[in-house]
Amino acid sequence: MYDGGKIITGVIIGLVLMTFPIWYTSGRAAKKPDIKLPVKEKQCVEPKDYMRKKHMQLLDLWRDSVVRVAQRSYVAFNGAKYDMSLQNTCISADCHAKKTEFCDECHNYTGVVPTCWDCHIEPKEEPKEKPEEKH
Amino acid sequence: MAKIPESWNVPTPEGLTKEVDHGPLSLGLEKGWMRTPVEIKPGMHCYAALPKRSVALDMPYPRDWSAMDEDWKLPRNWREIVLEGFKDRLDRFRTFKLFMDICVRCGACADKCHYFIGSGDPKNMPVLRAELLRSVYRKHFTTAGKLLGPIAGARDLTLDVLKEWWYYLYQCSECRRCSVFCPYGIDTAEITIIGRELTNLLGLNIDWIAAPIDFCYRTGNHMGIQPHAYVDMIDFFVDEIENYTGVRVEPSFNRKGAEILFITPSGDVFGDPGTYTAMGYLVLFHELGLDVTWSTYASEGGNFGLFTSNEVMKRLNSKMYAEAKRLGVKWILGGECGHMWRVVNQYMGTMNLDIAEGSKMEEPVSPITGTKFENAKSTKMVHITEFTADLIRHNKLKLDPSRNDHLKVTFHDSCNPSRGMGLFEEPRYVIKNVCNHFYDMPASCIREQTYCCGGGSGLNAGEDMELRMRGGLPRANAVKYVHEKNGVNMLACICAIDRAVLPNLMEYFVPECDVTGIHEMVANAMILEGEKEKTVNLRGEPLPGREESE
Amino acid sequence: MGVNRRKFLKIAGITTVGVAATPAANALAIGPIEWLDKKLGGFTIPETLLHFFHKPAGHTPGEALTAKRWVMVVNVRQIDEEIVEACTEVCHRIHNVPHIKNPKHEIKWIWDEHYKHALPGQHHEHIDEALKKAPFLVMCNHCQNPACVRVCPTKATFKRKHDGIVLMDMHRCIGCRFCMAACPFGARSFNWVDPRRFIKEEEQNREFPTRTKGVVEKCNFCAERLAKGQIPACVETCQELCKEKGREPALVFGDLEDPDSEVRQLLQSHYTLRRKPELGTNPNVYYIV
Amino acid sequence: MSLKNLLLQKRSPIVKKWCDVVLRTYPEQSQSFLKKKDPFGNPVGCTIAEAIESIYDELLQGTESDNIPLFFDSIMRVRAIQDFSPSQAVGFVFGLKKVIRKELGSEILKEGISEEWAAFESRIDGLALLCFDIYSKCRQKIFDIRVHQVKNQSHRLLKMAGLAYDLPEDYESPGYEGDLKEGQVNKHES
Amino acid sequence: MNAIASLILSGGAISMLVAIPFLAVWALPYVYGIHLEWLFGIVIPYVAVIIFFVGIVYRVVQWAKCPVPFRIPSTCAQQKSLPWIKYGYAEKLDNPISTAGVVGRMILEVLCFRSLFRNTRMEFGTDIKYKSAKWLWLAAIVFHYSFLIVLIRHLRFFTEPMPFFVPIIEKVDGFFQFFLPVVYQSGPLLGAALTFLLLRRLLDPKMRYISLPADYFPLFLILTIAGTGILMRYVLKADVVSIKELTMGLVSFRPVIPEGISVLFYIHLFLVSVLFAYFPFSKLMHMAGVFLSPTRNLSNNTRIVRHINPWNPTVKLHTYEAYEDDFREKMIGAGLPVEKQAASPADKE
Repeated sequence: MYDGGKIITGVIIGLVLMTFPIWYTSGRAAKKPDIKLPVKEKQCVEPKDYMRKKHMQLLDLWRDSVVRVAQRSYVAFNGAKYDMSLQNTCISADCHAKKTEFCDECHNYTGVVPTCWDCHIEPKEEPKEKPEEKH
Repeated sequence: MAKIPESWNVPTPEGLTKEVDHGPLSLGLEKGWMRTPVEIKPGMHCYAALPKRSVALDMPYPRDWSAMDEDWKLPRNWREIVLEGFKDRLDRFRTFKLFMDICVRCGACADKCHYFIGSGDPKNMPVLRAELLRSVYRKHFTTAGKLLGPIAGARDLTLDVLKEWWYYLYQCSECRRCSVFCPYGIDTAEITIIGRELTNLLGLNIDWIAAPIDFCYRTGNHMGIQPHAYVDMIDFFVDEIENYTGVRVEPSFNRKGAEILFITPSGDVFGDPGTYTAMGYLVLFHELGLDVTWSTYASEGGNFGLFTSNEVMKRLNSKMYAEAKRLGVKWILGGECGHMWRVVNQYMGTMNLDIAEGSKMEEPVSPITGTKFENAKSTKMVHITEFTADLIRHNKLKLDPSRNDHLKVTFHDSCNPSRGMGLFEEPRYVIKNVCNHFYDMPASCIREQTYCCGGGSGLNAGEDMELRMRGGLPRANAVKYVHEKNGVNMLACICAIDRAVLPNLMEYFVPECDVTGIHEMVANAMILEGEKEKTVNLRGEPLPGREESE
Repeated sequence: MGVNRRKFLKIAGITTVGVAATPAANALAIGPIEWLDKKLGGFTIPETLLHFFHKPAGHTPGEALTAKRWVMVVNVRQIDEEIVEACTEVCHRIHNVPHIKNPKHEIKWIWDEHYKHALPGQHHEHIDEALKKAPFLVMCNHCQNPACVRVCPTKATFKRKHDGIVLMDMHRCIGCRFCMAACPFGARSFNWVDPRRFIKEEEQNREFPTRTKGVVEKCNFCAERLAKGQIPACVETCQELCKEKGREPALVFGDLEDPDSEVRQLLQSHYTLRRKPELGTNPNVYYIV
Repeated sequence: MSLKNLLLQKRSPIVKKWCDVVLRTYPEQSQSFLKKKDPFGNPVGCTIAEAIESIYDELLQGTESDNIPLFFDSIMRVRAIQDFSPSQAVGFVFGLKKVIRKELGSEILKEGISEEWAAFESRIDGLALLCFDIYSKCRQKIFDIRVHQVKNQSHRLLKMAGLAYDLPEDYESPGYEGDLKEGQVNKHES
Repeated sequence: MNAIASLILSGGAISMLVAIPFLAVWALPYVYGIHLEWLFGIVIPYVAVIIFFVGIVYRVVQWAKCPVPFRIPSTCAQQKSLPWIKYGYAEKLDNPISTAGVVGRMILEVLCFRSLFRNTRMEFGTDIKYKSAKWLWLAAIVFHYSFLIVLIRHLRFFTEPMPFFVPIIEKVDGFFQFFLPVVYQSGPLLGAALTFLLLRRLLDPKMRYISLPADYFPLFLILTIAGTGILMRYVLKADVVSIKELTMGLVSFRPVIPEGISVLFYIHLFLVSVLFAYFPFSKLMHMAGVFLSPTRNLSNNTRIVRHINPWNPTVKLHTYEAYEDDFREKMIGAGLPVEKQAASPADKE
């Protein structure tokens, strides 16, 4: 091999960079999201699978509907009516009471940062949340 | 009624009307290049090497053949020879192997080749020229090519392919312009060089290269000039110089103990207008009182071995160091030459520096100004424009640039010192100091983007005049531009092949423009000690405005 | 409307309900379209397209207050400092409007203006002293012909077709501030700094969003309250206060198109002015002076 | 309307199509390149485009201009060294007839100016002959240069006749006894 | 192979590559009850990645085994010469003599595509104007950087917790915050650049002439990969949490196949695997090759420092002695000095 030193160094640097996820993870299995589902409500506005994949589009539909055409009442798949409000319906005491135990679980896991909470105020949570997270 | 000979290829009347009236452009329906067979045309290639050229250098398979013949009289196992040679070179040159592998055919080089620009032949696109070899590489040396064949862009090495190789390898002047634009630096010149090595394995050289290497090996120079004739020739210059300037210069030959060995391409000694440049060197050395000697053994700077094979290049080049060592000189001064300087800059030290071991050679120092040429520390060979530029910078030359006032000069950057060395400023500095009217050509035609003269790499024969004219067209076009815009009437260059090729090119495209070496202009501008009043230049042409004073 | 959409989804076989079908649903006999729907799994017609074709998705809640054209009538003579303060306070509190001291960064939805600035065309030196000094409550005029809407490049600010309220869609605002330049009344404020820092957590109205840095905001005629059947907060507060003080209501809110409405009667019985009517924006806030 | 006016009116499509006629004599792969407007990167295409335009303009001037040969010269100088038979090299001149007929055929009939057209056609024929002359001169020049080159290279040597080195007739390499055909003299010697 | 045949071949190949996972993952379970998710979700990705790394290293080692006999850099600027001749930064980079210069040149070459950028052309007018012909450069640089950003963004599926730079890149990439989910500019840019590169190959006759199926195939492959990715993100919504479970299983070597992943994801993953496996055998190796190109990564200092050719051949030379033997008498006749005096006539041949 000629210029072996330089080439091998280059190859190693390249390999290290390209295998970043492997050594960064170094074999430990990642903690899966652990979602706390509401106690009271048993049914979301749409079926679970739909919500898992398309909740953002539903919320987008909601916000346009509410803000732009003043239609605020959503007729769910089972006929029930809901106030179209992230703050007052979804993340409310009756449903997903804690943003950290619902939204953040998956969003942090998949690294998606929603812009919702830049304006909408998340529900208050007891400050003991933090020590819990460390477990 | 007499029949028209078939070889005339006279078109039928129907054929004629067809030529004029083409239908709409076909979109993608054209035949792929792999299935377009090569048609070897007169005027576009050089004559085959004569068998006798191969003798002294033991080149393989010398025979009498012609490219226009159906039968090239190849050895029976020619495919094995080529493929073996191919493999051998893949193992020896990283450039070759890499350039076979990584081309993405982005087309950045496609319209950069002067032969493509001038001829429009798509196989003159550098990428396609290289693909000619790459397709065979894929077929014989890669798994994908072996399995998928044409789908992977692979094709067998057939006689037609070999002929295509030969035709297009000898339509590349190895000028490296395409390499400048290639995102991976793929150097088609390198591929051509190796491709030509492969053709040489089968004795498929051209005579314009085979003859010079043969001559150079035996007599020391391309022209086959024997030592006494060489001396006679220089003596002839000495007389002419005395005639024109009144000063008698006294060159020495093969003189042991000289400080500097001077080597220039023999084209300067035997072909106009290079001869005037040679006279320029003589005048310069005399005026400086330089302790310099010429050599008849190493009487050639140029090296057509570069266009033949590595080994031949080394064999021819070795004479420089061998002679420097024998004569005991301190360093070598090199004349104005193109590929000589590519060899000196990129190959000589690597190939032959061991010959100079134990010699008296040392880091070159100008005896006139004391300048150390640090950039030639190892190779110990200095370009004469570096040397002269240094002299001018230190005011060691008495110059009267107005003696060149009738000239409006532009400078042709020769490919090899440009893209194989980076010699851009020195010649311009010299020109600007020896003449008052200097106009550069547009920037896309000079320096690292310079266009070839059309006859480099051994293609400056007479029989391929059409090829040369096509290849030289972009250069001529740029000269024509400055000629029309600035009235340029003199094209300066620092290459002996240029001085042989460009006059023809100018005669055809820009007849008002002549060609000169830089040192001819230097000598013309120099005020010599004891000179008579100058009425003519080194060409014996009367100087405008001065002829009456006598 | 919403029910229709659901029907459409079912009929076209493009909803994903089938995918989520519980084992119980599996047991039921299903129609061919639902079967296909199930088989197609992830391959549904994009919800985005539905979104595109099926606005609006919900419907208006039954208790909502509706009108053809909402207007407000301000009786300047009935307003005092206390009313101004109360109205401003309640408006800014429920809408999470930050209280920023730096006047350059100030955000305001409703505020007190000098008469000469509020009604520059009606001002002269010898005007009634009381009027000169009286607090003059101003806010977005929800113009009939709003300049701000016309200039907005993203349609973030828009006029609601059914009731004429000029609103801001904060999701769309890119902070270009063309609307601020266009508005002749200075009714709009730009969030130069993050407003959340200026709202104490305990004072936040959790039912209403805040804004982010880099968007424009203004009075929304309490669109969110109208939807719940409530009149704008400032009107409500003001009327309560006026009642306590035994005055006529200083702020009245109602439908201009309804001939029987209180506002129409007020406008008929009083001489009213509007701010800069000469500009042709046709404001919907009327002043009794 | 006279033929001249019609030709003036349709100047740009006719010039463009005539240019295309010339460019179509080149390989298809290089035609797009030849259309690039870069006088240094694409001297062939630019020379052709410029000259064709000028020739057309001169032609419309009517008077037998001195400039026409100059413009033809700039095209033919290039085409004479390219891959064309003489008929191909010159043929593009006739292409103009076809281009004009396609563009103006119906108008010529309508306006009843076919006589004028016939005269114009014969002028084009004249141009083709002129063009052929220029082509021949260019080819002649090439051959002159060829001869000149050989002369030039040996001219200094000829002054000292007989000093040039060549292989002795009976030279044979020590180790090699191949089928050398001595005495075979090539047309060319460096 | 003309353009149409090339297009049909590479287009057909891509269609097959899409059809394989589609049929295997989507149809087989319904028709035969066979589940092959493990093959397309675990085995093939692992095999492809192994081929990718082993293949690249193998190819680079093959190149490294070839010596670089000569130092032949393309010198694209003034050489380092006399001290008063300008040798500034531009010259140091385009005609380097030092390692620093070479490193700088390589950085420009690799990160900025310096050589493609050189592509200027001139236009005539009353003055000469430089008009850049930089479309190829632009498309190439947009394509490569978009691809890089897309790759880095994908780290969110392969790391837990995410490294700091991933959210930053995502934020920059989704700067305009339009549409929902937020549109990453790199996606459309990648598609646009690829489309340009493809159209350029198809519409320019000389490009069409030099293009091989091997040129169209990677373009189609990457376009399809980008297309399926964009579909999954914006249109046919994939279950990102399940997908991340799968990808994290892959990188932590505890592979799992979670429920509820749509077939579109398997198509995407399969095509990526094909790209990985195809990489070392194709022109895509220019990624590694660009670092090794001797015309760019060597300094132009052979006149200063001797470069060694490891196989420098021993060749037969025509020595001065032999030369003098050939021409001695003539040399003496011309008054040239000789080493040996002329032998007596009897000694001669």
